[in-house]
Amino acid sequence: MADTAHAAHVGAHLETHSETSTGLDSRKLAIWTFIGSECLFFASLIGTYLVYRGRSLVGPFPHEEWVSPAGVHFEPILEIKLVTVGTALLLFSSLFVVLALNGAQRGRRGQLLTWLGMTILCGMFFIGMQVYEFTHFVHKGLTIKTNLFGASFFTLTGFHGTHVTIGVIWLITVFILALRRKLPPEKALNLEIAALYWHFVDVVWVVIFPVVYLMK
Amino acid sequence: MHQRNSALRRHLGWAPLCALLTATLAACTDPAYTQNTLNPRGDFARMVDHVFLTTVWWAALAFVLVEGALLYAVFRFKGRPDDPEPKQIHGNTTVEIIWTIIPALILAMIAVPTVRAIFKTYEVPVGPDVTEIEVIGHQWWWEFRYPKAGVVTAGEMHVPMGQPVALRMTTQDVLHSFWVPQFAGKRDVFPNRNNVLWFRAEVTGNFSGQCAEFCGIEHGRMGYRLVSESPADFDKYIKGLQATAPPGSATMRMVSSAAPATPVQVSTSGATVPQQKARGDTAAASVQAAPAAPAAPSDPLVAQGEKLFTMKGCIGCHSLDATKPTGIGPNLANVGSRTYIAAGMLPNTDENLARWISNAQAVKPGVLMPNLMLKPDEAKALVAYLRTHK
Amino acid sequence: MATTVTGDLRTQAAHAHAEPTGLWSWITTVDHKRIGILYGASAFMFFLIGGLEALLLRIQLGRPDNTFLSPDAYNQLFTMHGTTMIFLAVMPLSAMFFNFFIPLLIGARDVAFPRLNAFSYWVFILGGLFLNASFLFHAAPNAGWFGYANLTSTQYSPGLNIDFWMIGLQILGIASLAAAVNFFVTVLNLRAPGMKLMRMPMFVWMSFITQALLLLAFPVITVALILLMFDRFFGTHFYVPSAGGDPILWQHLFWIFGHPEVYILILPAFGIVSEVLPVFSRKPLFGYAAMVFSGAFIAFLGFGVWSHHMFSTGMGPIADTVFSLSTMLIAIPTGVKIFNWIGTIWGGSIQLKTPMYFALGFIAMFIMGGLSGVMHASPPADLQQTDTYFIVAHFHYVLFGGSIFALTSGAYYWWPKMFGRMLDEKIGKIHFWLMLIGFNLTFFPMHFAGLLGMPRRVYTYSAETGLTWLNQLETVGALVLFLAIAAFLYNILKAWAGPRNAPADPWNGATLEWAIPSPPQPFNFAEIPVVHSRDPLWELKRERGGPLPEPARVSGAGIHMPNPSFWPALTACGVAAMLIGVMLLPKLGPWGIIAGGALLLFGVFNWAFEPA
Amino acid sequence: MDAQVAATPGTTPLDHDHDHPGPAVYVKIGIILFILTALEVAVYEVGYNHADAGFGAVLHPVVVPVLLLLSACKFALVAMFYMHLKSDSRLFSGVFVFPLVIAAVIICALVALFFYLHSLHY
Ligand code: HEA
Ligand code: HEA
Ligand code: HEC
Ligand code: CUA
Ligand SMILES: [Cu+2]
Repeated sequence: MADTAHAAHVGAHLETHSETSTGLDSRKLAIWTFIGSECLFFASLIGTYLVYRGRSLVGPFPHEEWVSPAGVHFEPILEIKLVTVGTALLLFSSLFVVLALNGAQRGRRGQLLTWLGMTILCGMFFIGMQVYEFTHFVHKGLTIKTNLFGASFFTLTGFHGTHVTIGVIWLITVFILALRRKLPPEKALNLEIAALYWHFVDVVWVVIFPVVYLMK
Repeated sequence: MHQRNSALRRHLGWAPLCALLTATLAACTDPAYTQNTLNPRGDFARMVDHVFLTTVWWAALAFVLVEGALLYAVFRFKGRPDDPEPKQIHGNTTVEIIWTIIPALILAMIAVPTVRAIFKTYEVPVGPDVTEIEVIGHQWWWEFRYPKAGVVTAGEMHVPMGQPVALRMTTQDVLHSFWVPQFAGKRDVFPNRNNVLWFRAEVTGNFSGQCAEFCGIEHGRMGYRLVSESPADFDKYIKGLQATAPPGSATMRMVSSAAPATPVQVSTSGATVPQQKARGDTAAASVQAAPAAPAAPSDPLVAQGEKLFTMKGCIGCHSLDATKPTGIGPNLANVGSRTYIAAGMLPNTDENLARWISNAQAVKPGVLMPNLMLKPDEAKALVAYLRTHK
Repeated sequence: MATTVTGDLRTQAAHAHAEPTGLWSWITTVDHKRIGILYGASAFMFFLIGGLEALLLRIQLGRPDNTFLSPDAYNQLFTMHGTTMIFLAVMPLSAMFFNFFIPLLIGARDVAFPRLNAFSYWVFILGGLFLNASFLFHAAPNAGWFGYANLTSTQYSPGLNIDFWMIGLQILGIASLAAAVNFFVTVLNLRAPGMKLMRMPMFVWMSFITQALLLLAFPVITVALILLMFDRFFGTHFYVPSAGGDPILWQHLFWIFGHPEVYILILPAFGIVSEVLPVFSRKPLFGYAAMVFSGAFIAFLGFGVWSHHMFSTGMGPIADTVFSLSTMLIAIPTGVKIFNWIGTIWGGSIQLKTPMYFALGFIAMFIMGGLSGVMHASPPADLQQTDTYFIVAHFHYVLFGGSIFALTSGAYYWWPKMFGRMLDEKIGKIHFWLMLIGFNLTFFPMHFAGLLGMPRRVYTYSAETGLTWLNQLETVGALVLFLAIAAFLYNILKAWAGPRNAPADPWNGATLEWAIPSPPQPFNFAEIPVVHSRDPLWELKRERGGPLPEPARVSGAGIHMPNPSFWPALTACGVAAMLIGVMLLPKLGPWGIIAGGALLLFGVFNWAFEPA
Repeated sequence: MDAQVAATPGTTPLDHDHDHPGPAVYVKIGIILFILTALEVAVYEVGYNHADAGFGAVLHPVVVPVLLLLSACKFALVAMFYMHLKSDSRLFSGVFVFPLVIAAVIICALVALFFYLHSLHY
């Protein structure tokens, strides 16, 4: 009756990694499901941004100069250089977290902590970049209320930034676990799930960067 | 015929089937239904009706066959608990393919006339014989402008029978939907663009229509009247409106060239909607021979009304000059001769008019015309005055 | 072998498992069956509220120029009626069946994430109560259930009404998404051994597809609502035309959500009747694979038809054509379903019990709703129909004649399993006939009212329109519906007062839930069954050559079930508080949001580090 | 036979043992990603700012498709290697790619619908 005992076991540990019908861990499947759902969230925001591209009645504009009716001159507002750095940081953080995961799975604590720390730093830099960018825009006269570009830009990148922030908080939690030696290889999944979310936040930026910053 | 229906109603009104019969019988011809879409009186509505009936017949066929099969199966295969187990069938590929294909064929029968009609609905007639009307939705009444003639009116849209009418529609505030039940269908109106609808009326008469997109508290009372009349009467009507301009018709000219531009100001920030190209400048020339505006009032009641119209602030929202587009309220240039007032709600009797202007809020709660607290004699004077504006 | 495994279920004698009771046990429960009951009870309450709102609407429309309701009251009531019925009645009633029966039907002990499940429920109920709390402020939402911009802008709707709606729907969206992730994973991962995907009961399949729809559709309305929220609270101009915004964007986003939403409402119903019909025809479901694929195809197509709600906006002939044709296409897979149901009862031995009545009523009524849907799908014709009672007739035929009939069928079918009590057959049949007659009397004349010129969402009409008698028929019908629902209530109360003596398998069922006692024990299956076919219980009974013995209640000692937890409910409060904090920004400043966020984080961390 | 079936939990397990690529591959992918990003910015610079002559003139009309292509490549690389979709169960790919396709179609449809709408003038 080995199989019956085994079957009873299936129901017993519902939230832990155990034999499931697909053989896949439920939590991992859940985060993928959630990521799938998030695709539609960002699609709606990106769709809104694209639909309103070039339809602002007043400036400042992303890529064009603008002279206001009062005669004030506005430069194109986007700062490609700054954002390129942020983009690169976010991409590297994806590499770092996958290295950290590799460390976690092989029980190499040093590798895990180093790269996870690097990931968190990159994430924080990215957030810092965005905070700087946002305040800079406000000083240059673009707020969320100014025009459609402002509204759709701040909403899209702002929600992405919120996701990055949540990701950073999550990774910090995992980092603390790892520091306290609570992330042994058999629990590497805890990091893997956070990492999947992190990569997703990264690929969303991979889309946002050209769509918002590079297309005139 | 009508009587027989009501008898039927009394006896069997509860049964859905009889409702069906009575309604279909009554619907086709019964003038009792003032917004009857099954009784088209214009070419657009006729085309739409034709497509609709096509779908109805195919749907009816599907309905009878499928519901019939269902009922048959229920009665034919009714069992008892102790019956032997019926034959266990899991499926049948041939049958399944057949009942995938047949609906597809039926849909094709519906789709072809549909697509043909879709393209027609967007073919707005153009040409010198086309009467262009600009329809502007307001919370909760309709404004109509005749750009070629340079006049504006409200609540009642006159069209010449037999001639193509092209409606160019927008809104001053929120979305509405302009519905012409017996002549065309509906089109929603948007603040930031124009929408179109067209038709050719086949009969004369006074018809009703109303707003069909929820637009706030008084959406239910946002009606209007459509008056279809002979081209000669229509001409007279337009001339009459033009004549409401004060003598020295500079204003008229101004409006007729400005009107096409439809200066639809969006109330929030004053940004303008894209302006249309000027149209119908030539028509302005024909406006010369307008009769004089109403003579100075001889009746003292009317004179008092005239004073009150300014004193009570009516003038702030309403204009009595059909060549001047007005602000918040409907243009009242020909209010005296309209068949209905208050967006198609009240027949235009003296009592109703008095009731309305004394306290519009009591008649149509939430309406954007304030309660002006008129005393009965003031109301009477105003009514008398408004009656002179035909 | 299989016999032994499942046989073991029924022979292990032992002391009854002590089930916790009391309010606290309901707040902290993570048992999918109890959460299901919570969903059901709440949703039914909301259904009664929504029905009462409808009755008020009907009374107002019972006479021309009636002043029973003020225009504003009418607008609030129809908005809340639609919103309540869709988001607070039909969706959570389906959720009740997901919760209670998906694990039972796939042979699992619980859902994949029991605490997340509790969280979903608590978010849902808070959202529902919040929406209805608007009545206390005389500020119930009043712009219709699809709240078209720019009427919802601060300029044209300055009050709290739209705020309640906007925030309430966002709260409800979170509940739906959390539940959808949970059930999606549950169906994929917790199936009993041998329960291959193509052996799953049809209800599980349709529910699974519904979860996919929820996952893909809800983010879109969330974004639409966020943009609206920014417009109203932070001065953006997404839907404000004077600054270049376009109100039509709202319509697109709303209906990209909205059309899949109507399939979210109907697919579980399809699933339910696909369970009921075979059992009461004593014949397996006809064309199982075709049923699965047509369900999936309907859902997939459902994402490509949204603009059929916008034909009158003048999208241009090409867009009209595309959306018209894609919409018509959906009739094909839906037709396949209808025909397969008829194929199921064809040649069967039909047992006319109450659940079967409602299932058959469902087919008959849904066909009518579907056919009027096809009539709307023709844009020229729809230019007359749209925003009239013809549409109101269509969607009540699919929503009430479809979803509600099927959900009622499911309620009668599964009631014994849920509560261990049988509902009365005789009252059930009275309920059915009252409902069928009342339903048709209410909604059939609406087709004619619409075609004869009755626009929807009007608080009154004048006698001149000639529509009085049709409206009166409809109002009488609504009163008959009231009696029908009252009969159902009476049936429930009667069963409640009666003995708890329902057998485990009252209908000669085909699926796993009928193998265990009614009501099931907290762990569902003492031993996880092994499945060899689509109708495992029928197979078992056939092998045995007769009905199975009544399964005994067992101790369940040694079966580890997740512990009750308070954190999901607390986290839910945090979520709700945070969003309500947004609404209170002008009053409290950011403090409401911060407090809610803190509560949320507190809840989440305690939840995450609490041993399961 | 029956025992055999019972021994396999549920349907066939879809998950192979984690044969994820190692750090060397990750770093290589990282370098490619970096290069692609640099290319993106270069396309932007050359295609827009030096559009009057030479390669810029060639590039100018196709900047948008090229950018989209580069971005899609980056997206695919991250998803396949860093998110392990290439080596993990195909179920994960399905759960991700299906929504992604719907998302892309919806974005395209919205853009097309608005473009079409603005092209109608009445
Ligand atoms: C349960 C919910 C549900 C379901 C299942 C449906 C199903 C369908 N709906 Fe409906 N619909 C709504 C709920 C639903 N709808 C709601 C709530 C609204 C209004 C929203 C609002 O404005 O408030 C609405 C509005 C609505 C409109 C917009 C009308 C307007 O506002 O102008 C349209 C237009 O195309 C439409 C079409 C369809 C079609 C084609 C189907 C198809 O899926 C139907 C397919 C079924 C059949 C066709 C019957 C069975 C098939 C056969 C027997 C085969 C043979 C048949 C043929 C060959 C035709 N619906
Ligand atoms: C599943 C969805 C659903 C259901 C079940 C119903 C059920 C009913 N609806 Fe529906 N309805 C909608 C969804 C639904 N509706 C939607 C989406 C709209 C569009 C809203 C909008 O335009 O924004 C709408 C709009 C709508 C209108 C149009 C309003 C308008 O446009 O002006 C009308 C009018 O008659 C109406 C009537 C009814 C009636 C009479 C019922 C009846 O079937 C109700 C039957 C129920 C009862 C009668 C309850 C009985 C109660 C008791 C027995 C309880 C007593 C208990 C206590 C006191 C606690 N509804
Ligand atoms: C604040 C603006 C305002 C003022 C002041 C005002 N009205 Fe009005 N009036 C309106 C609006 C708006 C309507 C359209 C109401 C509706 O049907 O929704 C209207 C409608 C009317 C109508 C009906 C027109 C028709 O054909 O439907 C009449 C007549 C009328 N007003 C007369 C008056 C008189 C007389 C006064 C002064 C005593 C007055 N109004 C003052 C705003 C105003
Ligand atoms: Cu205007 Cu409804
Ligand atoms: Cu739809």
